[in-house]
Amino acid sequence: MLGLDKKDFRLLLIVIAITLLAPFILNPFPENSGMAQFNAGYPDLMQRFVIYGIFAIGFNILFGLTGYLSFGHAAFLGVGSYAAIWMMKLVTLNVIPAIILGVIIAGLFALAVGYISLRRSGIYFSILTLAFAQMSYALAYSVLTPITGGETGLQIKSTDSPLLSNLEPGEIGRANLFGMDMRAGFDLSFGDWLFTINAGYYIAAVFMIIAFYLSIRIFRSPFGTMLRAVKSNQTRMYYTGLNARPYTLAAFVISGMYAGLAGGLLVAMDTQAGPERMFWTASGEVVLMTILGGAGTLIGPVLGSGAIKYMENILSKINKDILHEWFAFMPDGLEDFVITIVYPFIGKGWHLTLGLIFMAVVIFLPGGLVEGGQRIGRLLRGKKANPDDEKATQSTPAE
Amino acid sequence: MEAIILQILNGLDKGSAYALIALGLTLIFGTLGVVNFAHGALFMIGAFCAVTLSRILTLSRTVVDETQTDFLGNPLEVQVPYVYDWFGQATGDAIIDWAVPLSILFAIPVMMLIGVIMERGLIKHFYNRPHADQILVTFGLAIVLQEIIKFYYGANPIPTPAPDAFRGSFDFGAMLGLDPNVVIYPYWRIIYFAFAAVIIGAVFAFLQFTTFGMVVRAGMADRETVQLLGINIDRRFTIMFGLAAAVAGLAGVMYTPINSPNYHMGMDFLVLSFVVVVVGGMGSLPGAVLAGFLLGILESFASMREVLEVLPGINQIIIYLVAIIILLTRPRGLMGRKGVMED
Amino acid sequence: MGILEVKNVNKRFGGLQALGDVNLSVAENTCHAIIGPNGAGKSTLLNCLIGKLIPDTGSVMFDGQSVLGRKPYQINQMGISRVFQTPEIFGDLSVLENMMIPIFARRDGAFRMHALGQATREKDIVEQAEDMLESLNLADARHDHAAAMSRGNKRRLEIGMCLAQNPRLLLLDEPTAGMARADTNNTIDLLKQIKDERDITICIIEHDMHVVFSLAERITVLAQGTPLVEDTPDKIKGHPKVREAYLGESA
Amino acid sequence: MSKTDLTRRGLLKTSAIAGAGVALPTIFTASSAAAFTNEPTGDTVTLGFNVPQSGPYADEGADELRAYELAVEHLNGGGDGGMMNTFSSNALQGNGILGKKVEYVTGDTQTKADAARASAKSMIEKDGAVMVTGGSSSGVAVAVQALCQEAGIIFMAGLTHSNDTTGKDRKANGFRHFFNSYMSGAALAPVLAANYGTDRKAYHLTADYNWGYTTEEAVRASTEAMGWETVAAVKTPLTQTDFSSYIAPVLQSGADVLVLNHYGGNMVNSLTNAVQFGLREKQVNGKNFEIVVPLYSRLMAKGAGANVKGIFGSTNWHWSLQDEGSKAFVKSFGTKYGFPPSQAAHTCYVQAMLYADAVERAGSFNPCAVGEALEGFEFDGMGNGKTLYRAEDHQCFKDVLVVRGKENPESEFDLLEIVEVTPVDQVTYAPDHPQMGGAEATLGECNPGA
Repeated sequence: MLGLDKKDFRLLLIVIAITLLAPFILNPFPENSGMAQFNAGYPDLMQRFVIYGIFAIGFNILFGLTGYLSFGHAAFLGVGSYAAIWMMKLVTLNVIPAIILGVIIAGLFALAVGYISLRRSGIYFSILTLAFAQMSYALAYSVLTPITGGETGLQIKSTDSPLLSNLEPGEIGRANLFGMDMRAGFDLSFGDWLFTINAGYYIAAVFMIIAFYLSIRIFRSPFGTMLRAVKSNQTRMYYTGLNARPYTLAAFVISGMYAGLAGGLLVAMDTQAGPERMFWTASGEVVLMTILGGAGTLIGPVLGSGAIKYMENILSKINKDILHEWFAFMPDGLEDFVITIVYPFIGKGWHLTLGLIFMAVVIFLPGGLVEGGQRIGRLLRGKKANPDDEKATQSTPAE
Repeated sequence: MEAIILQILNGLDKGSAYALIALGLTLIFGTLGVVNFAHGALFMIGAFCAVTLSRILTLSRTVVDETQTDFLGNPLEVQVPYVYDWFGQATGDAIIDWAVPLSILFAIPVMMLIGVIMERGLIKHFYNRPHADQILVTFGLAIVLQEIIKFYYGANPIPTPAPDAFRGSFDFGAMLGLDPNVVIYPYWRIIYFAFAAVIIGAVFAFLQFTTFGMVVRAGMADRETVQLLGINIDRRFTIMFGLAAAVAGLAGVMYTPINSPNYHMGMDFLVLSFVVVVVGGMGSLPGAVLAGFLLGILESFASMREVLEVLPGINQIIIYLVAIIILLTRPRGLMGRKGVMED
Repeated sequence: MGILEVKNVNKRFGGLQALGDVNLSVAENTCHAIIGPNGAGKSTLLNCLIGKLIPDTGSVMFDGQSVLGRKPYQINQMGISRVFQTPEIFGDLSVLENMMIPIFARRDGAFRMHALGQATREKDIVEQAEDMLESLNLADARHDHAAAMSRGNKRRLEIGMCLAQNPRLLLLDEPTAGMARADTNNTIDLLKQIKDERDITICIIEHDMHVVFSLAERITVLAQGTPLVEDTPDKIKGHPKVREAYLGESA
Repeated sequence: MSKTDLTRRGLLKTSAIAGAGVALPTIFTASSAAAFTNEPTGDTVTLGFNVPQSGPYADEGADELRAYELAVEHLNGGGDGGMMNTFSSNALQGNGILGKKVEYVTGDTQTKADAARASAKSMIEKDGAVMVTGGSSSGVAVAVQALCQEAGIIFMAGLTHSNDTTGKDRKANGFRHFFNSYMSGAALAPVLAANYGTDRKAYHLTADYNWGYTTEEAVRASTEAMGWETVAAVKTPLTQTDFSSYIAPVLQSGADVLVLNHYGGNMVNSLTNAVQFGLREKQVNGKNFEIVVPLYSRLMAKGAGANVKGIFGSTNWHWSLQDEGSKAFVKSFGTKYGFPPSQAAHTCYVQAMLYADAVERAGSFNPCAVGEALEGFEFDGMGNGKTLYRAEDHQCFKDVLVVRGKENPESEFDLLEIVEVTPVDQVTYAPDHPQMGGAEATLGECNPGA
């Protein structure tokens, strides 16, 4: 179906189902329960899940297939955001042209950066990409303030009147899709459970499904095979009459365009663009997402980005009061003790938890969460899977 | 002229911090083949060794002074350091005043120990893993270390001044016959530069002239062959890791009077020091030192008013711009070897 | 006029004259071996033929066109394939994929953006690759990781990948180095079979005299960067100069 | 402290028929039945405290959070009531807000605009917060303020000093209690002139981002009006840690005052470096060389240790103030936490109180009604004397403190001494002042969300 073999098609269907049902799946706990804290089914976080999923899927096309570790991918996301918000400020509040412009500009920027950086490989390549991204960040924060808004970034203001929209004077424009507000939606309530269905999320989700589908196609295409060949053995590549440079450059530009798509979508969902998006830690974050999930696997980057964004947004919001509430059933002394133990890892300590989980995954699950899932799957099947089986579940060797 | 002399001094000073960190990174990379993203954290922990020692030296008993009140109007609780009790106030003050130099003695064993524990406990298991895994696990470790420090010491910088004897600055200009009071340079920064030079010299001498160093250098060039010779290179590499940690730690200790240490100072230096190492050429010790000083000096020149008037914002990007230019003209940095970290 | 003409090639590395006035002519559809003691410049010569090194002076013509100044992949596209001393294959890919890549390269050239096709549905290419694997007796292993194969099989695969490009000249750099006897014999048989079945020129660098004399129709002896003698195997065997410079030592 | 978890969603549930699927259209999260976003319908109201918990301003964020917790305690009738007892408005009863118990959610801004918006959005969308407050940088304040404007809830800014927050980026739903760059300049200049004379040559080092620009502009304008000359202004990267190469050329330029338009870590480092270079012992043009730090934060100044001694700057509030409001606040904060509050804590506490009071007076949580109650509101007893929330730009106008690093501190908190309380008239400016975005700057319409 759709040019996919059966197994990939099944994976795509699963991803579509999960994405479309996310508002329900992510809100498993009833509203009034103590566990409601762990619900993630609100529009902003769901949008971030799919948008950063797109970012990581794109990064994986470069890193997972060719092995080139870019440490400056956040620059493309940032450039895509700036392009998109300018489109919305000047031309139209419809998100589609903004997103398209974001993709194009990010692609062009990636072409320029990639053309230069890909002259080198290994860590030299990583440092070149890092250098470009850091320069973009530093300039956007300071001397380019007239274009980028500097530290405060760009928002849509009441003084902006895009060419193709008819706003009342003083009205602040809102991102829309042919008139549908990104924030439109409705709440569904079933007993104690409450689910928010949000237009913006579904628009972003459709983009992610398309992005995921395209990534499967690229993985399975002759082009994808060539990219894996680049990673495996460039010498043989050249002595087989193949020029690795255009292949890696194409992968670099494609993944830059994915980043631009993510950047454009971020702006479409939340009309704001700022320079922190391009800081090296943001580039590091997408590396972490991809590897945490499982580099070179199809679904890994999506899982990884979900895990990190979940920690950032849910774990950081747990404060001492909430802990007291959870452990209120314990005797006082024990309660205080437990809270003292748990406290450093939540709320303001969420970075510590992130670091520990990260180390644990790299040490024990070199293949990332995908490998973890496979191991659990094997345990459940109660046998050590034979090698053929393993190959069938693993799309490419996870490294 | 004065401005140029000043910026060269600044460059050497900045460069010594870069060079020290880059040197440690290269030692670890060159001997163990591990890309250590936790190296910035080691630098930071070194700085916090100084903080910790000065906290230890100022451990105090509390005396209630009824004649004074605190901000709530309660009787003031005065802290009397134990060192006053033991050595008298004058000597006690002097000891506290010299906390940073004393921390050198404190930091060396602590950092060596941390280095050895890190190597045996974690890094060892990553020798045969891909570089990406090494980067990730050490990056995770860096986050964990920095969060632990933040948990105990807070996020704000903590002042750790140099001893009073080294306050103030030296008038280079007057020495060179220029106008006095223009080309001046703080004593502590001069000490930092001299200290860096001594450490760098000691590391090179150690590698050049001792048997231990020769074996390690041979191991850097060809690990398998040295192992075939029946030399226990692993143990030596562990010691090298401890040594590199100590170098980073000492760089951190001595840096504290220049900038008050905070928990994220390691991350602030990490990216820059990687750029330094790569510009110098992966695995090349002289390259790391050379690149450290080169980038330090260029950064200083780029921050001059006269330069900024012509090229606004150049101070923001100079290091990265230079890195790009060098890597495009010299594929393996200034002194890198072929085939190292290129795949 | 041979298909490969090397004229007055010189190459220095610092103070070392690696190649001095090398002249070599390889006739079409023959098997030509280059032998010589260690350090004779065999590998340097080979690297000059495939664009990895550029000679200081002299010319290298393939089928009337100069190869100098061209990138390795361009030289390969001219019809020269190379087998390496240690097999260079795509270890992370399956054996079948390894075999498909040169066929893609033959069809699509140095670069093609076929990002939305499906590799396994390129019927022609899969069939050709399967046939090739069949003929190499590697069909059973087609879904294995190439890196997991034995050294002998890796060598077979590499030779197969080169042949899949239908090259006019096949360069082999010590193809049996480090191989067990059985594997060596298999490789000799494979190469013989190739020679018999195809219109192909083979140029082989080899240490192992057993291999050389089983395959070569002409032999060039290289010593200290210069060709010493060039002749048929029988003549070379008895040649006093060669005995002295080479065989004498190894005997 | 106990806290039940009744969020907006819980309330929605109780009003819906249990077990049946009920679909309610929403824009953002305001249901059509509600008049405005997150209208509290139960017996509690949720406020969102969005402060930096990770990153370099985490300690400042922690102090803000302490202040908020204290404010919630006081609003709900706990503790000693703090500044509620000295506040000139008597609308607050200590029974929550409009009789609803105050609850709160916290989030981490990371001092990044993106993260701050994500965190604020989760408060609005997930937790049903009706007001978001906090923050420790102007970038975050401007970004979150814009978000709250879109979402239709009130934003009570925390620590943000850039002119832009209530200048060119002002918003109808946003309010700032903290002072700003213009006020710092206006308050500092006369004190500097009195202490250092009017014939001075100043050298500015300016953090290369929006806040730095507005602060340099304000300080330059006001000092130049006093007769000072600006010799040079050099921009320094935000990520700079070692300022030696910026400080070394200062002496050579002929300047005799160095103005450090830096905040936070930048300020600690640049000040430490400047003192290291011995600038303060030098004589230039026959005068003592001086250093000025326009915006002081005691919390951060601690990092510079003894280097702050004798250095002038301005601050929004200091715990050593002796008015009744400040004393009450310091007492209740100090009793609860064991150390005096920072200016960030003060501003956050006051913002929470002012919001609650405005709701009481308006009789509604509707942001437009609350905004109206805050606009032009005059009050006293909150620590800075008589204060006006100006209707035109939602900026508080009150006295500004000029402080100096103390020579002989008595405790680790005793770093700054108040040199002068600059009266509010001296720091007041026209709403369309050019530094504030000029005539173009507008609040826009208040947005209730629904």
